Amino acid sequence: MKAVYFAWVRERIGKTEEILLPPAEVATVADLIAWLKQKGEGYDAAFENGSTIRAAIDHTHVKHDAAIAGAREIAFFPPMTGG
Amino acid sequence: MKAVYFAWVRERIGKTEEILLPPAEVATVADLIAWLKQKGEGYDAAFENGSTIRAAIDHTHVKHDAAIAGAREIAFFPPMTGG
Amino acid sequence: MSGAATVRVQAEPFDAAAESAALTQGRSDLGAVVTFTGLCRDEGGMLEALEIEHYPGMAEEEIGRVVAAAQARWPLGGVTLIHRYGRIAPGAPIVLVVTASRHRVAAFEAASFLMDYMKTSAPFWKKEHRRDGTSGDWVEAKASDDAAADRWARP
Amino acid sequence: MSGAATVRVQAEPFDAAAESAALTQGRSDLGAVVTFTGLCRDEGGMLEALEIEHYPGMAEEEIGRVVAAAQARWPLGGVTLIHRYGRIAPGAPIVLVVTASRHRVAAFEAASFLMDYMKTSAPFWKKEHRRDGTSGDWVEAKASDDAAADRWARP
Repeated sequence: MKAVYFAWVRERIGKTEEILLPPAEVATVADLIAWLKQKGEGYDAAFENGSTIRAAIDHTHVKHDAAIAGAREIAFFPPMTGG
Repeated sequence: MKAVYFAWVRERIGKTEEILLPPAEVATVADLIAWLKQKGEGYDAAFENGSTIRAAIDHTHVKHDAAIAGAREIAFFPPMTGG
Repeated sequence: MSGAATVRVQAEPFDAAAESAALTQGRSDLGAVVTFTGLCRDEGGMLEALEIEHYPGMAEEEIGRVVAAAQARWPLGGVTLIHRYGRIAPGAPIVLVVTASRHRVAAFEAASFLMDYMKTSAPFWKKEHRRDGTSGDWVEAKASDDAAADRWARP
Repeated sequence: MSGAATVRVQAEPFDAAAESAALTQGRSDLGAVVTFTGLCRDEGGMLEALEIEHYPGMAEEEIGRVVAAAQARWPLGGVTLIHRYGRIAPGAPIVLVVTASRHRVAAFEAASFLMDYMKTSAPFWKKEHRRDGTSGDWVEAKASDDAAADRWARP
């Protein structure tokens, strides 16, 4: 599964994208965030208020209880400020 | 006092404007409409549903109970359809 | 934020883009510009043209009063309102509203307010000229337009 | 009334007048065209530029979904939505919405709806570059924008 990061989530993690291979028990977006937070300081800072971070699976907004099974691309980003 | 007429009020009366010299007991817009209705068929047709006709005194919308004393120009017209 | 107001009543067509550009030219404090253009519909091919009659003098004054009410109610950086009269062909523009503000809600609401009051308060009347050559009717005022204007009345 | 939809995400400036003209060209069934242009404010002279980041692919898809929702809700004769990314100077345009319909209420409401959802749902993020040379902050999302979008939720 490819992960992509935007705005200050990207800046804190220090990369724009990467391939993630989480263990099988990581089933939801919330599980994935918890798993990512343990990968290092940047991840911990990016997800320090994990519930405010938005996620999208394959270009569609999802809630944190969404299953990640079958996802090709998962994105994490702050609340949007376009328009 | 000058009277001016617009749209189908103008068409039914058959003139765009005229000088009116109503008697002293004609005090309000409603009085003036009642007085005009007796001036002829065209006036009667223009004001047959008198309450729907709009009036303006000196370029400002007024209700039918408004006094006409001091008016330089009084206008009668159907509900507006601009925009 | 006090802004310029432009009100014009004219027979000639207007250039919506130029009017909008004039309002924002050299400004960097504006975040939102809304333009509304009202066009003449052909009503399913029935209409040859609209003839718009107006009350010269009062039309400009009444539009000015409506614009002043909008300026008092929303923080507008500028507002332009142009209404045409005379013969208008289907597809041609009749009325233009441009509102500029720091934020979008003020610009949207003020433009919508201005159009609702243009419909119910500005002294203009439309007569239809039909393609079949018959003299058309005067367009009737719609209760829905009165209702739209009434929603802006303060409680 | 089914109309064309145009969605573009681009770095280049757009021509609001040309986009609006393209939507109404050759049509005589449209009575109302609303355009909304969102501009970069200089925030009292503090701002040098905005840097707009977006999620390529999802941005176009999400705007397309919002446009489809507007088309399902209002009878639109046409709708155009363009959002820029990259470095934007104060006074320059960021986003354009054009809606056309037979009647003004549909055009106004659809344009307002589209902007509310552009703010809260389209994957764009703004970073401030300040005149004093410091690296500015990411613009924070506003609760008022969420509230504006929520008012369109059906009961």
